[in-house]
Amino acid sequence: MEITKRKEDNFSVLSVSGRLDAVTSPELEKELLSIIAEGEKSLVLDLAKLDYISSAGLRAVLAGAKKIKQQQGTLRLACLKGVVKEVFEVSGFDSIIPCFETAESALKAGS
Amino acid sequence: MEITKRKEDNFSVLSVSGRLDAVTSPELEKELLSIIAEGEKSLVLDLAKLDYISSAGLRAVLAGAKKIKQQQGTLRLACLKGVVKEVFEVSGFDSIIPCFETAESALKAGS
Amino acid sequence: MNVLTLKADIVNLPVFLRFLTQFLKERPFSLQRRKEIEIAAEEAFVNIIRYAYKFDKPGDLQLSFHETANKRVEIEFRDRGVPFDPTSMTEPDTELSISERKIGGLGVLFIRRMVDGLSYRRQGDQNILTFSILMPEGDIANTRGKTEAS
Amino acid sequence: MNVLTLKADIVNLPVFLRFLTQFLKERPFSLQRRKEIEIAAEEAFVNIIRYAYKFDKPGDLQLSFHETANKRVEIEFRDRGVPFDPTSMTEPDTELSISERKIGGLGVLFIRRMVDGLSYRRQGDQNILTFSILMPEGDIANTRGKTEAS
Ligand SMILES: Nc1ncnc2c1ncn2[C@@H]1O[C@H](COP(=O)(O)OP(=O)(O)O)[C@@H](O)[C@H]1O
Ligand SMILES: Nc1ncnc2c1ncn2[C@@H]1O[C@H](COP(=O)(O)OP(=O)(O)O)[C@@H](O)[C@H]1O
Repeated sequence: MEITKRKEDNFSVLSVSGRLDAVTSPELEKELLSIIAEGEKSLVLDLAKLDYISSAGLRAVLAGAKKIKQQQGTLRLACLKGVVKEVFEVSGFDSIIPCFETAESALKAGS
Repeated sequence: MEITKRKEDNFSVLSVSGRLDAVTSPELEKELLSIIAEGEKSLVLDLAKLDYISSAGLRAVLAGAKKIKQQQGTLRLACLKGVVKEVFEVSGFDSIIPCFETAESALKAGS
Repeated sequence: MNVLTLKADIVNLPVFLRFLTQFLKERPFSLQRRKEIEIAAEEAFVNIIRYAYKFDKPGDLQLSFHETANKRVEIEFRDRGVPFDPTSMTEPDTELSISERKIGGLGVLFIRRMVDGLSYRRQGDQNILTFSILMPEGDIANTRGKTEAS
Repeated sequence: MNVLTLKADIVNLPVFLRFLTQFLKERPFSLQRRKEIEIAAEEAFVNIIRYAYKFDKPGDLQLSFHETANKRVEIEFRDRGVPFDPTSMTEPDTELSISERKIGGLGVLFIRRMVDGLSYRRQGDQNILTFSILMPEGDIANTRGKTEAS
């Protein structure tokens, strides 16, 4: 699992690649919570290069989404595909966290 | 394991790549014996791209060497390196089958 | 039937998943299907570590891999932890809002959704959970038994 | 200690060797050293299939992987075949000519040369053969426990 960060418009875009499983997901959760603690209110998680996600990975994403919501911020997901998309659908997380086809459309969407 | 054949001077040069283990070696033995049965008297085994060899692989090579010897032919080895070289040394096969640094020198050597 | 016996410890998750992936790769599963099965297997494995041996020191986890005559593969999990039957759980409500939604309850849901059959039995002091997975049609006979570079 | 139990059948050689390679890759062994160990392991595995269960129907082969406190790894082979102690064999003459040289006798020689320690014991109806291998100094801690693409 690798996380790369960039700033675009008012958003921090985090691209996550590789695997989010029970071993690697705590790292993403830590990263998300620390960015939010530093005051970030607008986050996009770009999952285009994510190969695999289990409930441990969803747990990390949901923890970030809840935290940012408490601070009146927003977290958006971009580029769900394959088994990653399936996992978000089965869990219903795709309807509680806004999902976009591309990182661009996530940035451009109104709030 | 993959075997590629070419004709050069009076020799058939067989390049063996990949692994010669208990699963793959019978295939090499079959190939050697069939080439020799067809009348080939001058063989070079180029092992430059061989990654791994166990006693099963040596067994195949020795079977070929014995067969060709019976028919007054010669089998030469080229490009032993790493663990392949070590296996030939430990077994003493490097002193009963002529070994050469390169396929060229194996082809050029007198008989 | 191949059996892998591991200490129920998270450091062994990659050991298990790699072995499973290799087992699946030798059969005609698509990459997508392999990942689905891997997700279900991870959830079962992690739950045994987290819950089955919660009150005990971590025991063994025995994983069996088996291809049946009727074109299925079975993956069996055996542990000696507290009795637990995931086939009799009620599913979490996946329609709650972000604040209501609790973190958790998804592992068993994923197991159920990703496998074709799930059965549980208690035998002596063992929990035995079995995934049954349909093999797709297809022939990858030429990749069977192939050995691989070191 | 991780244990892999396989039917003593040649189709399982790649399953075993891949598992072994993965175990070694998680530790600071060089590629050359890994291959040497793999050769010794193949010889032991193949001999059990070929000789230990020669008169029986193929039984199980139990393979254990263990890292000791004193910087060694141990690989243990257990079978229920005919009693056989490879540590007490005489080595083949490696100086014979091509026509005198018999095909065979090299497996046990390779096992001895490639491992740092070899021990055998008979326990009940089991042969227990243990390779002991020194771990090189080195730190690949960051590759430990790493999970891998499907
Ligand atoms: N192997 C097990 N042994 C005992 N209890 C279990 C086991 N697996 C799951 N459980 C129970 O079922 C619940 C739901 O598990 P799961 O769906 O994986 O979600 P989560 O682990 O996030 O709670 C757990 O909270 C636990 O109480
Ligand atoms: N596991 C075993 N059980 C019984 N006999 C064995 C076993 N391993 C080796 N042997 C005996 O030792 C001999 C030497 O084995 P090895 O060095 O591997 O060479 P090869 O298999 O080519 O003969 C074998 O021929 C066999 O008689």
